[in-house]
Amino acid sequence: MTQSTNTAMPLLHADRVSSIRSGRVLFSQLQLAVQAGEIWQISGANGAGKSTLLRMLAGLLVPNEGEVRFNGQPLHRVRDDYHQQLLYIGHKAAVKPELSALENVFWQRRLGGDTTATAEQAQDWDVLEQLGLLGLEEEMTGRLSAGQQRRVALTRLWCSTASLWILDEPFTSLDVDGIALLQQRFLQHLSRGGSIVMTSHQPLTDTQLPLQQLTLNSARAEVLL
Amino acid sequence: MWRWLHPYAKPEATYRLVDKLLPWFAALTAVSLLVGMVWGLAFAPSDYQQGDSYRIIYIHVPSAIFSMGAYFGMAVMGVIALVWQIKTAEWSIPAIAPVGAAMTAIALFTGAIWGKPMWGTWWVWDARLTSELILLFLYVGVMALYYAFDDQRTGAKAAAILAIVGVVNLPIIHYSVEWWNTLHQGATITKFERPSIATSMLWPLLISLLGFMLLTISLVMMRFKNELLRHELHRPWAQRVLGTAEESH
Amino acid sequence: MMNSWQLWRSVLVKDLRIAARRRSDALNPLLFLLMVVTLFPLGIGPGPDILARIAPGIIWVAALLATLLGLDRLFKDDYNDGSLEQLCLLPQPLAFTLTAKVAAHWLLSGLPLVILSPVLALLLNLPLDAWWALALTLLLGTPALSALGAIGAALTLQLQRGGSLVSLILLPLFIPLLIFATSAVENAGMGLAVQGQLAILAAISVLTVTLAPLAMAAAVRMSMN
Amino acid sequence: MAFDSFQEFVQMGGYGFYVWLSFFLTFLVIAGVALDALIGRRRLQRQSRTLQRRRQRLSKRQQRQSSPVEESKR
Repeated sequence: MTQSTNTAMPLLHADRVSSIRSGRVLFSQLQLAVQAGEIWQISGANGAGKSTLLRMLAGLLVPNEGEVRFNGQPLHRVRDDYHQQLLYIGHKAAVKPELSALENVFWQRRLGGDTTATAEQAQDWDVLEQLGLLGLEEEMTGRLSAGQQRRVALTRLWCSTASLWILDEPFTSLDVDGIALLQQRFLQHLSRGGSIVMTSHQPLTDTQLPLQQLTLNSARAEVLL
Repeated sequence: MWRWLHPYAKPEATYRLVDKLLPWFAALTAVSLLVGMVWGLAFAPSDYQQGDSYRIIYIHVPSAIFSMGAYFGMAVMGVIALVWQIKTAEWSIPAIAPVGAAMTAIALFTGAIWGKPMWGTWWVWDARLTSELILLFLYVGVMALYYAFDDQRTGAKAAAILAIVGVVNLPIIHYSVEWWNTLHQGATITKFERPSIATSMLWPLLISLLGFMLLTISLVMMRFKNELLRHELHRPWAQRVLGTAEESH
Repeated sequence: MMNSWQLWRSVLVKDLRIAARRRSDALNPLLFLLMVVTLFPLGIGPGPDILARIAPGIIWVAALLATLLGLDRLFKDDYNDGSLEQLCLLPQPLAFTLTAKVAAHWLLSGLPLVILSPVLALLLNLPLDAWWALALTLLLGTPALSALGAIGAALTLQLQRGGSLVSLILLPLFIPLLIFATSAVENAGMGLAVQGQLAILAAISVLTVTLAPLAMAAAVRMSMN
Repeated sequence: MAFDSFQEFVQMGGYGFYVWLSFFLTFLVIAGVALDALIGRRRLQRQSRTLQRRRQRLSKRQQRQSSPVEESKR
């Protein structure tokens, strides 16, 4: 269950973290050290605690034991710095069904910390085009298909300047083209020294990705209550 | 096997402390309540205006004071829980709330029973009774919020936040109700606040106050012990305390 | 980096835009208020004297209930679609960002009440001297209603059916507002001074609007569990 | 002593019903809260036993899984 003892200080380090959810130990004493330029895939059965681990890494959840460190500092002490460097896309992708695709992209860019943002920008069109959403930009997002909505959410990966991506099931409801596109984007991000932590039920098809694996083993989970 | 769960956790120490103190508090409660009640009921002189009905004061006033006191204590625990992230403080909130609510209920119905011979009706919109009623609503809110959550830790945290919000509002509510009361009833005699009270009546009242304070603390301790065990049920110490630990493990 | 104020504005604009596309959500509490106010003359009888006497109480109680109705949409949608967790992950202070949502809620529920108040006054035969006082109390009091309501909404985010619980925990907190507001309207109807009550209402609103965001932020972070 | 006889003490100058009713109800409420705490402890004991049994079942299963050789012998 423990991996990677690199000598350099890791970018993100989950140090002996444990999670106890509704009376069950999901994982305990877990070690994960993410270096710059690495991509980690967290795998495990349903309910093994993958999403919980990602939320802990993002700082949304406080570990029951242990601590998460960013550049060697506990998260709660460097919260603002960390959140500037972090892009987290959860299960729920923060796409507003009442807004159009373009408005959503604008809103996502705002969440990404873009100041220059005015309502319509050339780069938004580029991103929409790359993701195959051109022609749908004025449509209410709620009326798009699940895969298209996912693509709208993923536009953040093209707008953000964050160096660490934490993605919970980014491939959900994407088609083959979409998955390939996303993996290309991962490669770009990694080549620029960015890091990715993600969960996925599908194996990643792109063999170029220097994927590292962490498997959450629920068989060892203790029942508490 | 349990190595990742703290070998000697703080809640256990807290439990031991409370367990050790509780018998003393219980004994002191019994003594002071007995003295206060017997003195108040049998030895204190009769009131020249209200006769012997005023003897309800020996439970009404202490319970009213400590219904507020318990709420205040609950909010202090809420601040400790949220600011310093101390979980035992968090767990004390569901222990305090029902006891405080019970004190509030006592203050309410003793007030109503007292009102019947004095005013001829069970309920008057008197300032203190109204405040107590609202306080009861606040307690009910805290308890309902706590029990609405499946996850008790989240529930306790929510209750802590609400208790703090409530305690900030409590003085405002109290003041506004008092102001509302004078506005609508004019300067009538307030039956609970006497300008002065004879020393022979005051002493038993003070002892009753002490007794109710100790009673509140003892009841909270009893419930707090349960809360500690409930949250730590999976730890060996809790199983030992409950006598359900197994030998081989 | 984007400053807090820019984020505040974009949250407000986004919320107002979404509300504009779901008009019935914002309108329903107001229609509810209007109907409750209509029910009283039907239940008590249309005698103008008695109506004028109880009008301030009726209007304010109805306003409290209408506020409770509208609280559901304050954070729940954002919580369900993941937008709220994104706000938690921003470097900008959450408590401040959340006030933008409260402001949007007030613009959609409190302000229409103020505008509607002459109609309500007319329906209940409130003397002309009193209706401006009614409008002022609503203007000064409803920000506090929105801010307190937001605490209740944030505390019950995780609960599936939080509606009745929200009323239970909020109504006692609304009592001071009710007392001072109705007394101001009554005094105005009798030609007495109302500055005192209005000052207290304003003070309560200022206090609530400044302190409540802290409780809201704590409650929202707690709900991320 | 404010009363001359026990009879008078019970009557409380005509207010006996009110005084004793409030004392009785107070006692009832306090006893209820205390009793609830005691019952709560019983319930915790029961829960703890259930928990122990579940853990035993689980550890047995894990032992069986980890030592298939023994399994086949039996």
